[in-house]
Amino acid sequence: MAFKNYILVCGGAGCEANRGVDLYKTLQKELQEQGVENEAQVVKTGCFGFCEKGPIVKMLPDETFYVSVKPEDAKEIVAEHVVKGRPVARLLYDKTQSRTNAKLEDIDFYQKQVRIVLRNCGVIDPDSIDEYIARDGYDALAKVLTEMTQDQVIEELKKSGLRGRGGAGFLTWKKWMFTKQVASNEKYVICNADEGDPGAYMDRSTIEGDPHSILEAMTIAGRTVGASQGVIYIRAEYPLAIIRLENAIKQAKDYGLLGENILGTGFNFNIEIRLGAGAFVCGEETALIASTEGRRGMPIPRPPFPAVRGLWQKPTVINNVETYANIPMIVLRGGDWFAKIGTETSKGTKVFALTGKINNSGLIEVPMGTTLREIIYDIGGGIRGGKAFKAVQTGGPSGGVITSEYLDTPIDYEHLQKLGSIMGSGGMIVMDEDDCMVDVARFYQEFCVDESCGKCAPCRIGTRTIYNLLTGICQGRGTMDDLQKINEIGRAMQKAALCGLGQTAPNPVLSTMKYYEKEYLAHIKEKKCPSGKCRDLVTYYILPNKCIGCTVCARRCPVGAITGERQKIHTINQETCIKCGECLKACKFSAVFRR
Amino acid sequence: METVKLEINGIPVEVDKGTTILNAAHKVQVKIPTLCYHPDLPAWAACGICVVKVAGSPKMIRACATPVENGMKIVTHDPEIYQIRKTVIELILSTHPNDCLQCPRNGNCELQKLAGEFGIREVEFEKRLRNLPADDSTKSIILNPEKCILCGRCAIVCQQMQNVWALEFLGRGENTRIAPTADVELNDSPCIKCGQCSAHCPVGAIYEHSDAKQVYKALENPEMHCVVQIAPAVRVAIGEDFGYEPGELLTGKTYAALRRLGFKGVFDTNFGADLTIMEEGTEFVERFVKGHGDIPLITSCCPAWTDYMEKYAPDFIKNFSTAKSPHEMVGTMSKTYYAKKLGLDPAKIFMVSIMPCTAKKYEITRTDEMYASGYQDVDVSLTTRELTRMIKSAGIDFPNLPDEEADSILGEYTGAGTIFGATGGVMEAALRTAYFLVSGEELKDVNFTAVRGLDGVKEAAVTIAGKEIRIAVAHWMSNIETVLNRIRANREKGEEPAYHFIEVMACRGGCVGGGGQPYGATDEIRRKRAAGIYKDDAQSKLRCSHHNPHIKKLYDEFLDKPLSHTAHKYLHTTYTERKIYKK
Amino acid sequence: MLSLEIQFISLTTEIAEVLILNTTMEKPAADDKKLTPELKEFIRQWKPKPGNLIMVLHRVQEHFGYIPRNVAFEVADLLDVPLARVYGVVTFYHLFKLKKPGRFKIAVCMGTACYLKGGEDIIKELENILGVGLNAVTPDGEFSVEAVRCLGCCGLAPVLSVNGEVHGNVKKDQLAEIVAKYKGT
Amino acid sequence: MAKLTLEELKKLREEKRKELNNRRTEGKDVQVIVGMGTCGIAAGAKDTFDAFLKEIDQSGLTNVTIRQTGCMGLCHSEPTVEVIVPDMPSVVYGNVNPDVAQRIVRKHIVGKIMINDHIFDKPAADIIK
Repeated sequence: MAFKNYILVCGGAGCEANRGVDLYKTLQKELQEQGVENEAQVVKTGCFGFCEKGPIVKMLPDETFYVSVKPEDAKEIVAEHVVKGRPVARLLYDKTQSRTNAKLEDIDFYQKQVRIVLRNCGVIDPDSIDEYIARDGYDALAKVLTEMTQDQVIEELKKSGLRGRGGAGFLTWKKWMFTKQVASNEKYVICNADEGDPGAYMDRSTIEGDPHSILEAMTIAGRTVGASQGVIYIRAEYPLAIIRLENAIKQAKDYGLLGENILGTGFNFNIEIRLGAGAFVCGEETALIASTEGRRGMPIPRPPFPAVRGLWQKPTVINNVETYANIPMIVLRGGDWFAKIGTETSKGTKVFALTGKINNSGLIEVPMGTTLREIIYDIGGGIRGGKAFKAVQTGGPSGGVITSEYLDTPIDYEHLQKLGSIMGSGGMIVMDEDDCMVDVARFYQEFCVDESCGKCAPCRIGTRTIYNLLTGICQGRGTMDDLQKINEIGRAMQKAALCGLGQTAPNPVLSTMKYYEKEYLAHIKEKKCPSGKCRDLVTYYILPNKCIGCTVCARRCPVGAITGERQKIHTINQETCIKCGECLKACKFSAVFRR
Repeated sequence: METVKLEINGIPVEVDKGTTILNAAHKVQVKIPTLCYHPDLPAWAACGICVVKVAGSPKMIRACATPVENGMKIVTHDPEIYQIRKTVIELILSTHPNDCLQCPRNGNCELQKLAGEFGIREVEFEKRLRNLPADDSTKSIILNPEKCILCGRCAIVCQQMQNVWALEFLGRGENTRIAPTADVELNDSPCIKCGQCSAHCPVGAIYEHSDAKQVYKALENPEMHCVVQIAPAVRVAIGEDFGYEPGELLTGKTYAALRRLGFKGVFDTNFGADLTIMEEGTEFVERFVKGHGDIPLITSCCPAWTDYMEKYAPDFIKNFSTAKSPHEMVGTMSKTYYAKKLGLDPAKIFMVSIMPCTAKKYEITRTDEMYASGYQDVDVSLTTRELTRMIKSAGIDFPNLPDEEADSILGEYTGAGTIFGATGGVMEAALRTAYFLVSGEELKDVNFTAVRGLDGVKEAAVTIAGKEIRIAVAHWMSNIETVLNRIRANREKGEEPAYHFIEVMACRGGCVGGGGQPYGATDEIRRKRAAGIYKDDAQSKLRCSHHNPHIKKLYDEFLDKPLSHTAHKYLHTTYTERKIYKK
Repeated sequence: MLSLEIQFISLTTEIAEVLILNTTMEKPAADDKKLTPELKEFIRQWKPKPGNLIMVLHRVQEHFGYIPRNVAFEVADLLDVPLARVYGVVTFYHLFKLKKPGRFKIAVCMGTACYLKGGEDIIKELENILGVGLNAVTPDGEFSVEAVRCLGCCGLAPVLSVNGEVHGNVKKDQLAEIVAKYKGT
Repeated sequence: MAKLTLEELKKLREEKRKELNNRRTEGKDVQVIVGMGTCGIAAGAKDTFDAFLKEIDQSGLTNVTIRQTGCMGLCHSEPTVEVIVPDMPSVVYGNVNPDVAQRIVRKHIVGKIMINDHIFDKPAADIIK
């Protein structure tokens, strides 16, 4: 027999540290004492996020949400909620509005996530077109084909204020309108699924979880701009997504939702898949077109824009996966509905891949305007291992870092840009005190060295020159002059590189130089890496007064750099030491220290 | 044509719609620097030096690739733009050997010039060279990727302008390099040695394989009787390296310079051109009137074209004129007829041809027929560029030289011979003689203007003795495929060929725009050079090859008549199918 | 004959520098690989579709594990594409290989999350264990290690995959075990 | 499958919606939904899926449907599984290895008792209801 109530107690590290264990035990005790142990089960759960208000208790099935619950509150919860079925008002999250029954979806915290793009991800079987249809799938297409004119679709998009989710944030309705306006016997619709940012996988998950939403949106785009052929350009590294797409295309064709005479309306639209082959630059639309045409993915200058001259020289609409995933909802619920979500200039939601040194890494979708603090602490559950937050990196190799100072900045296109970062495709990487910002800049620069297509001189040579300068700094060879050079090259790249990749490649460096100047100076002037990441600048020592000669460090050292007899003070041979830090981790007496 | 009004540096300018900012700026005397842009080619937009500001945009845009728009306000030069351009140039220099003094482009390198203009005194960025070996396998052009700045011009020329696909970008990012197909040696690639890559390279990454050393050696050898000939296109371009306007006709000074260099016989390839017309024209009459052989007849003076045909279009081998190219004819005649007349041992004759061409270096050993005299008929072929350097290094004050005449025989030419240097010229010259050969009458007006000019494919129909002769003239290799395909389609359907006579030259504008000509050719320069050649023609007393008395004499004394047994022995060649990819 | 050795994803300074010096001139082993009838049929089907080259190369590489030189010539011929373009494309995209990789391809993720969580150490350790550097094949032909960008499992960082099988939350001391699991199978 | 007309699409939607909302068709009222994105599979979702199949088979349960779905967004606790049992609130379990799968079947589905430490909250308030 099922219980009447389930009391979920957050077992996340944050809540446990806050007497969560006591709370769990006390709740169990109270159930027994009040004789209702058969009415409710207490369950310890994984982190709910929202650690700032821990410990958290969630009551099921009514989804009442209590915050800052202390063991002393257990008695009242059981007496009131379990026995009498009345929520304990004082423990509810939002007391000011004096809700009598604060349910999950009423709570701002959970409003922080709004699922439009990911509406079906984790809900439906991605291999089943029927389940997609059951969740209003292809209803938007039916509406566009039978009830709306091309201009009306564009008008809805205009009202919605939807901007491209691939990075630059160009207004989607404009792209569509430009493409529609060009007279041509053939036009194309392209879906950019060449998600290449290291640390970003929103598009992969969207396609894997809800492939039909992309097909539907592309067909809508085809109808709107007057195209009959669509192409999905997807990374070959995403085999599962490709399989699911292939399956979805087949299902849609079988149902007559793709192909000739769709839904009997006389509209024809086909979609084919083209694979990338490991080139980040192919996310740039002109490079993507070159690659789709079977050529080297080297960008060409715009104008002409693809809307005028794109694939096979024909007008082409290119949007990325996330942008398309929004379209059916906008068509169904109207642009006005969509425009209510988000900020003044940035409408709707944004999907982020929240990763790095965060407790709850994962895929999240939040309304534009959500602050970084909410994302990191409320949804992400804070920094892993109780370490100190240092920075969050958005926009991948084209973006920048945001410091703790700006955690309360609402996330939208404009604010991020003002901070020297960008929205990008949605990678959000959290860094903690162990991460060296010079090293992080070097990592991104190295990515750009690898991924530069090599066509334009500023990017091809600039990325490598900056990378080598950063490496020098990380190895203790840096000079103040180097910073000047990096600045100079960075500026030249921003202005003179041909495509977005090159123009933004200096961003992670310039942004870290701006916000973490001290760290750079420490590397250059003091030859020290404050976070200890840059091995060449770190030395490990054994403190004679603390070492008891337990030999653990010597045994753990992979290169035999530590010598010393049992119960005698040990020493590290600096010549041999490879600075792996194993001794520091091994020593239980704080005798090893890093400088 | 719709026009667009805009402002460049505050100066109002009105240009045709579609004009790029770079070209619009030229109209108001503003020069925007660039390294990768070349007017022959679509803007590749690689170097990033031509960036300019447009009012209202935080970005800078590439002037080479951006068309103007109404109301644009453009700033082409300010301190910020200067600094950015300078940084980019320094970055490029940081990966460049900067060994200007030993570089074949010393003095006319676009990168060197830019570095000079920007006053670059030191490159503060770390030097990174790639240590890539040079490829001299063709002995015509040398590819030195070490110096390459990856502007892309050569690959675009090779692929788009010439449709040869010998060169391509390989690799990616900082490891990108220009390399022959599939990374073989250039000589094993489809390369036709036309040298257009070298003519378009802004730096010293692709240049002619120089044989000047051999020439010096021969000249200083007292045993050797050195003779020389100059191609038609050389005389209208050589002046560019001495401060003359393109197209200035400098035949007499060139002869004089060659004599001062030590050549004992100074001939003219134009004589060979007249001879070629006699053979080729007669060949045409044989095929067209008498039905002996395949129609259309296709000219074969251009060695890059014959190489292309042997690789890409071997189905046209039977259509090729078997007549050798003019400089080969002069070469053979110098070691046979001329040697005999002067009582010289042909083994001691050293024949140098001065050509606007890099493929000629390949042609001189192309087949056994290039040794028809029993010796290598042309010992060395130098480009115009190599000759200029020789003249300069010999201390010859070229502009102030007196005009001299070529030596007789093998030196006298008609207007028909000289126009070989421009696209359409061979056709025009051939028609002048063919008219006579077919109809027995002389032309009243020898000018066939329909085949002149820079259109890629020129077509015309000429009626001779009541018969219509359909002709086509194609130049810059990518244009030939349409012509060939038309004939192929006729063949398949069993139709009469669309053309009877086809002239092909591999380079844009013909030999005046050859791969061995002075650097910097543009269509404007090609037109001027061609104009010089047509001026030479117009000034000539004799304008048809068959009127050249020395040609007549040569036949009377040595060759008998066109297509005679002797003529075949010395003046004709054969073609064989070659694999496009040798390895 | 020159060879191409440009396809690398450099990850550490040292490796990158070594590779830059080695970017040219290595004779590839002669091989006599030929297109199979199935591959020819695949090419025949794709030939009418413009822009087919990359799709065909994917299929070829799926079959051989790399793009053998002779096969590249055949592909150019059958698709009527200049060989220069085939090589231009093959060398541009990191996924295409001109040399045969190991029987087991170990791909270490170097996406940001994996980098921050020690992806670099994983590569170094693998190099130690296998005795060969990045993008080289062990003498027995069993293993090759490459660094790749983001396998899309950032939640499991650091991540590596062996012939597509993903291992998440990898620790240095598990690597020998992982390698042993595949070796000789 | 026949090509759909507009009307047929509507009809199909109604049918499937009923089916999805009310899974009691054919007496199967318990649903186990396994997240099978790349991330989930990499973390062992396939093994988990198999473990459920095996355990359900061995337990002789006939009222359970096992389905796959895409990523639920909880990458830090893959594999994730949503369990829907009548009269119980539906919950998402994280870090479900074959062992936990077995426990879920025995305790949650059969015993109606939730399992400690493996419940996660799908971080979404699905506003599109």
